[in-house]
Amino acid sequence: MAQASIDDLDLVLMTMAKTIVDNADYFAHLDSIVGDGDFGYSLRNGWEVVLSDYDGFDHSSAGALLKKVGLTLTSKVGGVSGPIWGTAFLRGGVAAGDRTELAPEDVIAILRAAITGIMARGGASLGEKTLLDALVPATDSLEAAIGDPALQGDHGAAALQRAADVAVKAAEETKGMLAMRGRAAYTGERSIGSVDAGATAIGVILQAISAAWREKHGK
Amino acid sequence: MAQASIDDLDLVLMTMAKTIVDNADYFAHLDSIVGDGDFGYSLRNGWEVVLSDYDGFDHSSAGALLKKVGLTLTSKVGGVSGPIWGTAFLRGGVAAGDRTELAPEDVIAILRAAITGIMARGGASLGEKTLLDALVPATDSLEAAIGDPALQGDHGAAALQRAADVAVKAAEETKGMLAMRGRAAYTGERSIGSVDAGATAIGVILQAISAAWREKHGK
Amino acid sequence: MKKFLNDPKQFVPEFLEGIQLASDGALKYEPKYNLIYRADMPSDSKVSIIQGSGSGHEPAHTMIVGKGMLDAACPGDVFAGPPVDFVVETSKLMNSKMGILHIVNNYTGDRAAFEMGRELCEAEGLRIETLLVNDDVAVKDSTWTVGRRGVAGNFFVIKAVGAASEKGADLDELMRIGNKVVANVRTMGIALSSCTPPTRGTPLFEIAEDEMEVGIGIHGEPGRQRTKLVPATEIVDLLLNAIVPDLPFKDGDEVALMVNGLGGTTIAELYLLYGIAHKKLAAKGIKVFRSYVGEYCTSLEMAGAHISILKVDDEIKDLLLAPADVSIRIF
Amino acid sequence: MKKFLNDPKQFVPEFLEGIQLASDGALKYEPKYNLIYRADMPSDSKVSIIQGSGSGHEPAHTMIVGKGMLDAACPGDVFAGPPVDFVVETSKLMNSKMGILHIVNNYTGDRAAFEMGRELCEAEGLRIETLLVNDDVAVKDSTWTVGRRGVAGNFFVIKAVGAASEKGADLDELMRIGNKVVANVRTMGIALSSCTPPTRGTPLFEIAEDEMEVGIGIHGEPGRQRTKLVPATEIVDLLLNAIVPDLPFKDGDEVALMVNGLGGTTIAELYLLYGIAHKKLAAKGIKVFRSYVGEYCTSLEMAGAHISILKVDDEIKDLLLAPADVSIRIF
Ligand SMILES: Nc1ncnc2c1ncn2[C@@H]1O[C@H](COP(=O)(O)OP(=O)(O)O)[C@@H](O)[C@H]1O
Ligand SMILES: Nc1ncnc2c1ncn2[C@@H]1O[C@H](COP(=O)(O)OP(=O)(O)O)[C@@H](O)[C@H]1O
Ligand SMILES: [Mg+2]
Ligand SMILES: [Mg+2]
Ligand SMILES: [Mg+2]
Ligand SMILES: [Mg+2]
Repeated sequence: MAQASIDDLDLVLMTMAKTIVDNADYFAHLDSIVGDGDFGYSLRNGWEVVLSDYDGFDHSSAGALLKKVGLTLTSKVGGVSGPIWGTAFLRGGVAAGDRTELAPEDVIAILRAAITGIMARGGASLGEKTLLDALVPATDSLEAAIGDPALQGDHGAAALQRAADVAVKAAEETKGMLAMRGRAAYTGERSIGSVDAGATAIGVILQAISAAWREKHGK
Repeated sequence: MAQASIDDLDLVLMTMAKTIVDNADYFAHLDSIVGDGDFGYSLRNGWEVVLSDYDGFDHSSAGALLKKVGLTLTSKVGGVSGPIWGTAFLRGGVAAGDRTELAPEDVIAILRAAITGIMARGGASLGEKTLLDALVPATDSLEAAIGDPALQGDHGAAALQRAADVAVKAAEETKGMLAMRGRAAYTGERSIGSVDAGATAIGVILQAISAAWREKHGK
Repeated sequence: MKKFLNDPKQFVPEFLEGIQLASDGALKYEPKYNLIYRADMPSDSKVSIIQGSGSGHEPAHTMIVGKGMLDAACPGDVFAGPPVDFVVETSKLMNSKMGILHIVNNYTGDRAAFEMGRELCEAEGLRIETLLVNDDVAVKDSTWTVGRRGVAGNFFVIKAVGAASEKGADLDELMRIGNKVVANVRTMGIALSSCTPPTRGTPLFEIAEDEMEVGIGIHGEPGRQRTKLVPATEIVDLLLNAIVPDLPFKDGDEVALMVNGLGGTTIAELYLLYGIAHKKLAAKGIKVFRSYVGEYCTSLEMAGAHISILKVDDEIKDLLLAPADVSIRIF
Repeated sequence: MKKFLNDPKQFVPEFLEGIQLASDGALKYEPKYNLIYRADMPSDSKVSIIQGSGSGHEPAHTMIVGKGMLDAACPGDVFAGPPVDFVVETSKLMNSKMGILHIVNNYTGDRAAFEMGRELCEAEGLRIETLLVNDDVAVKDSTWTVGRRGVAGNFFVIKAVGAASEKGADLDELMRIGNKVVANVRTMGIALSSCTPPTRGTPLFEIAEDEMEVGIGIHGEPGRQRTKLVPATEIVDLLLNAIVPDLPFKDGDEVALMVNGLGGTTIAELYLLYGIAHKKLAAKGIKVFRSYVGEYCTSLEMAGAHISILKVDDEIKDLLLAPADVSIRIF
């Protein structure tokens, strides 16, 4: 894997924003099965603003950029997702600090900080059928790739693709889980049998980021 | 045509009652097309009571019997139909007086009194798409039969059948009429193209009476 | 049909009993005549104000029996005016030395029952006057002798005469006030869905996902026209364009503005319509004196709304602001 | 989707503007934070009472802002708690020397937004307490750390603390009263139909003609169980059998009894349910002190109802009977 610049971070964040806006109906639909059907729209409310205001954000460091995204999500996204995603980006931003280049280890540290923030904010652990169930295994996979000689030499494209595939598979596996957090938890046993909306969204977003990354950096 | 006894009147009234109760859904459905869909149920509310209490009614004369039916309908039937049908039977009862045998001319006089009562109560004239548009031509047909040699000799069965057929045909013709009375009138031009519920009910009832009459008196 | 019901035929009696039980003794219930009446009435120092009409329009009219509103309501079945007997027995039970006021919405059935009932009561010496409500501008053609229907404007008539009656107004005075309100109120409605009378069990009419019924009544009878569903702002235009020129309401007028829900429309949508109507009237120089947003006269669970506008003067304003106390309250 | 709407994304702002316009100056509206607040508030002689929550539950919570109830409401989109910003800005704008009370229904989203908001406000020196409402007995399993949802019982909490606050109660006193109401109120609901959030445009779930959803929340999220639709009397039994033993409500208790409509159910059906529930409670020796029948907390146009029971003592009775003045009124 390789260094990531602010330019790379722009690519990742813009890809995320577009993917979320484009999939708002789909994500909301997933949330309607055992939830209340607002997830995609809530996220879109924030990411639309990220998309339109992005050029004006402070680009002086990865931390500044991530924190600004976090603040935007916190102020525009309602429901569970506002505090969860907002906290994730704010904590990620703090971990990134004033770096303008991110080593692979920095990326992992940012993701771990985001995960810790989500857990603190929402009280969820792994296996409780939330987005953590895709985000954590994907992060684990990415971390493992750092030391894997087979996954070097393409500027991280292969490692990212593997992490995205892990996320999709893990999201699929939330089907068997009993929801313990969020609105889906109220349905008890009935939550078993459908995938978690947040976890699925993580898979979809990581696939889009991986494709964009390969487009830019892949050989 | 022939004399009608109290026994015959029982047959007519019981047939009416059963026909109305059995067709309540159908009549209500007809009223739902350009009306408010209660006609059959409103009538049923009254005729169910006629059916169950009939044996206890004063059977001493045709007038007493008809007036009691009129009072029952007046007290149990809501909507336009209560006052209209109640008035018809009350006025018919007054015309019948204390007779215990009705000559054909008496039957016509009773029907004419009922029609005048309906017109006074509801203000409707012929051609305004109400039950009058079936009841009046049927009464005309019955009156004409009194002097028609071809329709004698079967205790009035043929005359009654012809009147019932006239009613059915006349009810069918209300399709082309613009409703000028009752709720259907509010729909204006849209009332054209569907039959009037009240007129159709008159046709159905007269057919049932004719069949019952032939069963008893026909050769 | 998806309703909270036991036997559909017992729908009306069962909800009437609920009204009585919820009233904490303020109302009495006489099942024989579907009759809900004030426990403290009749009184010889107050005209008795009575409405019949069909059921299915709740809260009208059984849930607006109370101090400052109706003294009694004796509805028929769903969408059927009361049988004559109900009118007669209710009037006798509510008889007052000051007389009885029948408030009748202008439908042939209601009129006929109340005319017959009045005749029978007058023969027994009761003194009765009849106030006809006919506020629906959707019924345009004056050659139809049935005339306009009474719809949501009925609430204002009852509110005004109810308040005046509490202050001791006699029967003639109530007729004057009631007729003044009737002369100054205009209403028109739109339906987005049909409704299902319990006895019938199926919707009264079919309507496509992209259609609306313009000029709907309150009994599920079709309106004057079916058109494509348009945005809320256009719907308000359409209704105001029918209502405003009819009286006409003019620059400088003060009005009470009602957005009445037909049963299945959320109160949020009613407030959305209200906001649009309020601003459009303001642009015409018509000032809203008081707002009325919610369900006043419904067609079961039909989705839809009426806009109703009453031109007010100082007398009507006072009567609208006077206190009233009925079953439907939120506190 | 058949609704009175312009742009679905403008649904919330447009109905909020309608509430403001209908209030005749009593309420102000700040579009940036979906904020409806009392024009005469904040005041340093009264604790400011604030609720956020999602939209789509009208009249809760934006239409119960007013004297004796909420001082401000800042809802999020339909079925989404407000973004943290709304909470922060609303709290700052409504800041009072006597402090601020956040009344939060127990949903992860609402809690998280209000927790973050509170932290940010406290960092700026505001004094805030948080009252959690969690009355839904449909959420049974205590091992779920999310706990019970707040549903229709929220009304009683707001009514009680709103009344106490008008009488000058301080923040600690309001917390005591609010927690007492929360400890004594239990609710459970049934849905007969789904509902359609405007942005989504299609129903949240499918449900067959002969089915009902037992233990429904207020966001269209499914309940605990789907069963065959049964007669109203059996539905009341089912709800009371879940609610009554939970507190438990006992022979000799006095209660406030609410039948809350979810939006698409007629008020006649709600009174029908009320009558049945009233009689069943009476048979258990539980006396209804006061009835509450109508729409208090809805799920858009969903057909369905909650039964909510609050055990009252003299203090709560006084607070329930105290006057209040909010947008939703019929007069
Ligand atoms: N406590 C929690 N911690 C982390 N993620 C959660 C939590 N609760 C829910 N989620 C995630 O959020 C998604 C739902 O988000 P959203 O629809 O915005 O929430 P809600 O409508 O319940 O307020 C779920 O699919 C799940 O992945
Ligand atoms: N003014 C009238 N005179 C005579 N018959 C009438 C009149 N108005 C309506 N009808 C008849 O009554 C029928 C409808 O009866 P019903 O449904 O009970 O009335 P509504 O629901 O309008 O009160 C119509 O089909 C018509 O035949
Ligand atoms: Mg959700
Ligand atoms: Mg009819
Ligand atoms: Mg009718
Ligand atoms: Mg939500």
